[in-house]
Amino acid sequence: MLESYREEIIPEKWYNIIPDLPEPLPPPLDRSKGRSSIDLLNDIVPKEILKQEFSFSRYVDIPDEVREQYIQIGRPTPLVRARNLEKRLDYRGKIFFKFEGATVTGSHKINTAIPQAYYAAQEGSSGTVTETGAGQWGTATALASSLYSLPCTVFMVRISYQQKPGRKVIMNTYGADVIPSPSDMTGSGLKFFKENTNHPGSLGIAISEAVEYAMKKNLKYMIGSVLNSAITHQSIIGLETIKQLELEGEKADSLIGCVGGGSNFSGFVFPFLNDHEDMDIIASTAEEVPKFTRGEYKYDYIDSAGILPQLRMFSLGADFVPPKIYSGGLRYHGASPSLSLLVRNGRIKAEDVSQNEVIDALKIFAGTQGIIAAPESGHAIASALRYIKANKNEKKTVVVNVSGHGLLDLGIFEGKRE
Amino acid sequence: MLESYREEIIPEKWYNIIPDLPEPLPPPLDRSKGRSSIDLLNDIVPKEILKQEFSFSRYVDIPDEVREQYIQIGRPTPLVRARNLEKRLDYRGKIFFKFEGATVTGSHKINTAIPQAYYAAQEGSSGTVTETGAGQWGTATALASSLYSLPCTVFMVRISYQQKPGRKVIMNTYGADVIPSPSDMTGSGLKFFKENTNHPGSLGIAISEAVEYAMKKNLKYMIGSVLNSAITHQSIIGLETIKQLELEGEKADSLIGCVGGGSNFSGFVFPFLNDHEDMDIIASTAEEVPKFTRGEYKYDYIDSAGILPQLRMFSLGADFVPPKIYSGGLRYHGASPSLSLLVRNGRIKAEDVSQNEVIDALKIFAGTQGIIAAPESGHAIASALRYIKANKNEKKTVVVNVSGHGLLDLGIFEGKRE
Amino acid sequence: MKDLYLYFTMGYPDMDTLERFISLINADKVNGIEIGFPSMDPKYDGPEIRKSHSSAVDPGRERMLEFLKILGMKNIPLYSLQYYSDICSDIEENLAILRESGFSGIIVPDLTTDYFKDSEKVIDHIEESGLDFIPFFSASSPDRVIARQCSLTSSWIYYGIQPSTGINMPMDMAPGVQRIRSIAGNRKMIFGFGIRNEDHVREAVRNGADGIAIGTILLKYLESNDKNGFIDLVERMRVALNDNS
Amino acid sequence: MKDLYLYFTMGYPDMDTLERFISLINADKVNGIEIGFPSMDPKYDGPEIRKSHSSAVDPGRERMLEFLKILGMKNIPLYSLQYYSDICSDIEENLAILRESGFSGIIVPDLTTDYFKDSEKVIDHIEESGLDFIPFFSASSPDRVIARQCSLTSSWIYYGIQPSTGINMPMDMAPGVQRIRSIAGNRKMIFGFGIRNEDHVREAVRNGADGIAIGTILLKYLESNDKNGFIDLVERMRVALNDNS
Ligand SMILES: Cc1ncc(COP(=O)(O)O)c(C=O)c1O
Ligand SMILES: Cc1ncc(COP(=O)(O)O)c(C=O)c1O
Repeated sequence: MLESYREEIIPEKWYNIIPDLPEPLPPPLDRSKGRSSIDLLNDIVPKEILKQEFSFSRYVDIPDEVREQYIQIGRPTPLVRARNLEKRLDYRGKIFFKFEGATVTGSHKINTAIPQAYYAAQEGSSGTVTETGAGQWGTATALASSLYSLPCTVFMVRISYQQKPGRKVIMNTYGADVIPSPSDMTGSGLKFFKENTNHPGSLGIAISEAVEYAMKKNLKYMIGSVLNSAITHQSIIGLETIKQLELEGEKADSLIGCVGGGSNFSGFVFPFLNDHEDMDIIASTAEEVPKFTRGEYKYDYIDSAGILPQLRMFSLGADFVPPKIYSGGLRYHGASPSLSLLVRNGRIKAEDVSQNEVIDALKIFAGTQGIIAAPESGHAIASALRYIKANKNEKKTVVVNVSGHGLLDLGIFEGKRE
Repeated sequence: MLESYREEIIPEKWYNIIPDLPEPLPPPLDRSKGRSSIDLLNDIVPKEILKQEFSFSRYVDIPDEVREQYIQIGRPTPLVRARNLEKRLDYRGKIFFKFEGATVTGSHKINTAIPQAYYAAQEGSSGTVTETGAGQWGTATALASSLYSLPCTVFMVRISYQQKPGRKVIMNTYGADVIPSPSDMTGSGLKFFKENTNHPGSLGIAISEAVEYAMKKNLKYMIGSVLNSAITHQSIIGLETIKQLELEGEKADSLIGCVGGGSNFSGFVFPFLNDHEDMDIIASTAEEVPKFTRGEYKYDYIDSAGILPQLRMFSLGADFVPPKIYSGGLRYHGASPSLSLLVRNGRIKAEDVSQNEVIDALKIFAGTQGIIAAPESGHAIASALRYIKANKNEKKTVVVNVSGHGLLDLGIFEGKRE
Repeated sequence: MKDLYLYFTMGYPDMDTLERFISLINADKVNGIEIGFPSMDPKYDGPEIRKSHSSAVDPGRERMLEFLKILGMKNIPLYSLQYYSDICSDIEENLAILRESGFSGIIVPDLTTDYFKDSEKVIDHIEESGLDFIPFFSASSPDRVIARQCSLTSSWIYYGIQPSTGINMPMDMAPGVQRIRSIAGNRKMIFGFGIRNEDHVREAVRNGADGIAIGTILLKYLESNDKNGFIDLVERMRVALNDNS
Repeated sequence: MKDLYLYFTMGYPDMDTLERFISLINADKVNGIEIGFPSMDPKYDGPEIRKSHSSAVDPGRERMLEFLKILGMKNIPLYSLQYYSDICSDIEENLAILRESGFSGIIVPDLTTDYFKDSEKVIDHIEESGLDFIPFFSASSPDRVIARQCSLTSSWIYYGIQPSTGINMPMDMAPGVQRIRSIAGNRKMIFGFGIRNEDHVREAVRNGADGIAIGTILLKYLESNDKNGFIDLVERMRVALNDNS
């Protein structure tokens, strides 16, 4: 019954929003002169992932083995009524938060790392490689690879590598190699590394390095966000939340999350969209990386070097190097195409939050709910606080996705401002 | 139903083993010449806690408000079948672990911090004070105090204060003041501080300082372990586990946990004892603090300065200053009287584990279950690995209590040996 | 009998070669010809067809009209493939030329993705001009877009198997096709994008294709002026199609 | 009618004072007298009684026997309170003296905690010697120990309210008492440890005490030789006891 409780909450299929979008999703764009940049994915991404990426089934079966691993790594994650926070804010509505920080690697990232590593192993790959910004994705990849005995290499954005030594220790503990990016191990890295051996890096650069390294070493490249397959895997967040709310007899009026590449937000929100036409939905981004408010909705490269295809999305430019903020996971120039489409179309509202506002929000959340949330998740919390303030007298049921814990990002609490 | 699932697992009453012991518990001993050292507790411990400490009811109602906070801080904690570990060990029995690291403060310590702070607030106290070794107890106290708006001071064993800056940040974030111990703020501290301003400290010294400070400043002293009321609160671990096993249709053959003061172990194990006569029960301690194997079963002081009463327990001497091992929470000279009694009586087996064996166990656990466990919990895991090896061909159902996560204790993974 | 559609880029590799190959096409074997009008930015095409756009020889208006007239006489239904970004400024004249050259319909791959807001107006306009607007769907087409376009049109449906022409990504064809079928009913569906060999053909048919369209694989025969190869390929595709019907 | 038991430490503050106060005791009001024999380590006593042990004047054997004889003539049941650590080496002689001095029973506070393994043998021995072994229980006594000792004995039960004599910790008396009652049945239970005033008496009675024992609060009267105060206190305790019966 315990297992069956878990199995009742954990869905049997992932949800892919594409067939339910109000408008068609602009396909990936192949601007390459030589070999197709889409076709290139055949070499570095597991077949089954590509199938999911390009088949756009509304529902995708979660393999039993993957569901089992979801339980192993802490799913379903808790949905908690934040009663202490409600009291502190003197709010008469309800605040729930879904806590993805409860997974063993500390964020939602493991939700997609596991199936990707699973398929890679199934297809006989010799190892995995990826990039990481905040370190959360690298951690998830490292563990998932370890679970399937795949050697793993992680290119870590240098500024994070320096700010978060603990992340490296954990990835190493899981058996992964961690390389600060830009590095001299790839052409795309070397370009920046030569300029400045202490270059802070960016997700865009690190992605280029990882992809290049995957091609060179015949490894599988693990997709951390942005692409639709990763977002589909993350739908487990929203599907669980829907079930959990249902079991509590609650109905969400508002959904709030943070956006880096868009995976935790989309995974959380998309499963709700069909049946909940009148919900307020807020995507919270960093003021320092204002992709939705200042970015352009256009075709742009996923990675800085332009090795991967272009996607139609809100973007600040694939060569944008974001300021060194604590929310490493939000330092990405774009956001996934489906999410971008829904923001442009107005269904999802986007807003920017400053680092200072995030710090205050994190402290309030820590002092009431006891959770040291990830700086990224701090944006969601800050937006939730704004929203509650603005809707003080309405009794809304607000659900916030807290994408990760920040136990390895304590710098932000020390008053050290970046 | 979600709430009701939680409420089904979380018990309505704590369990106190004393009425069920095979022998009477030797009472606390008052060796003081002047004022009774037991009576002194009246000034510094909430009345309701003393009631629990001295009434020895088999079942103690958990106040509704406390049960609600238990949900807020992440209870029930998960009981997980460690299938990845089973596979790695090629074990044909079953391994379950109860994961107290899933609470928001990262260990079981919050289980008793909350009721203590709750009663303190109810009784109109002006603040709390305590000691901390590993930092886990201080963190729990800091949060619990914050939940009830009580100012909080924590004397932190200096060696931990230096090794775990993150713990300080978190306690500060929760609003607590953190003072390295021995300090010059109390007589008991000054004695050691004068000898050596960089004295590594010990839990015994820090307890003395906290108690003295509580008396001086008219604060409530929060009891982290050892005393029976704290152990009673921790029974929630075992009571939940029993319920969770029952819901899974499983029966434990063996229980394994680690022992510092004895609270997580006793809280985990005691609720099982009555109905499970033939279980193997193993208490794992640090080779460097071998209280059960090399300690004496005798009356000894709780604290180094001898301010608090004496207890009949296994002890290495109240003035024992343990070596600087990573498992700060195990650096205590004694163990709670009820546990000591059961170890002496043979019902519970005790064994020591070395730091190197712990490191290996932590790595295996991380690589399979993905959890970076606390160094203290690493002792339980190491003992479990030993036990499984020794019982390779029996299909036992082994349940291990993983008392905390080690995300703030990563030094142990870096190969830096203390 | 399943349908076979062939795609060519206007002016590629040059007008004469193109005309010669078109003349090899037998109306018994081929059910439709698609002509891509070179675009400055054929963004939803793969590298090979994109190259054909950029390398195509501009025939000039006269020569083009002449070519279209020849085409019109082949007694095979004709369809244009044009990016809306290229024709939007000049749509009236464009539709007039197609109509007068005997074209049956028009495929506009970027209309619903890049000009979604205008799409229904444009479809109406095309349909009113007497040409069929051929809905272009793929596995990523949302239900409501499929339903809406089906209600505005009555022709066959172009189903893009792959995310762009000429590539071959692992693909689970069934769910997308079934979903469109469940909305579009019995409308004829021609599958295109990425069909390179008989296995692909059979897979398409197995998944419910009423016909297939090929383009990228034709290019190399035109480029090398390999007429026998071309005839042979068309024959093999035809056989593969019949194989399953 | 509830019982009132008084506790004294042998030789405290000195033999003469002690004898004078004993002579003030009226068998109508007091149902039992407990005599604590000074111990090197009266560990389960609080600071005040502990002090009485260490300050007690050693009467010598002669004087002690004389005192016990006087006691025996008072026609009030007598009980010794002795630590097993003090009597274990000499138990035969000790029991003989008590029996000959007219003692009814013996309380051994450290027997079950510190000598658990020997306890049943010792209890048997005492009972066989013709003295009652008075079970000493507290809220912390385990069920099985209670059941076992009840089966080996037949006297009243001494119930220690507080963890040691003379202190006053917040206490929820009901659960412990009820638990013992549920095992011990209707055996008489005398409550002691920490009773300092009439409120405490009433609380004990409310919780099912068949009587109370007081000791620490008597000390100050003996120390200051305040006989009237002593008589008055005993009277007040008696009244408080009756109050509820
Ligand atoms: C905790 C956390 N939240 C959010 C993000 C943002 O990524 P995404 O928008 O793909 O969820 C990251 C990325 O590293 C993260 O680590
Ligand atoms: C994670 C963890 N486990 C175990 C212990 C040991 O304490 P106890 O034996 O009271 O559970 C501590 C104490 O700090 C701890 O932090």
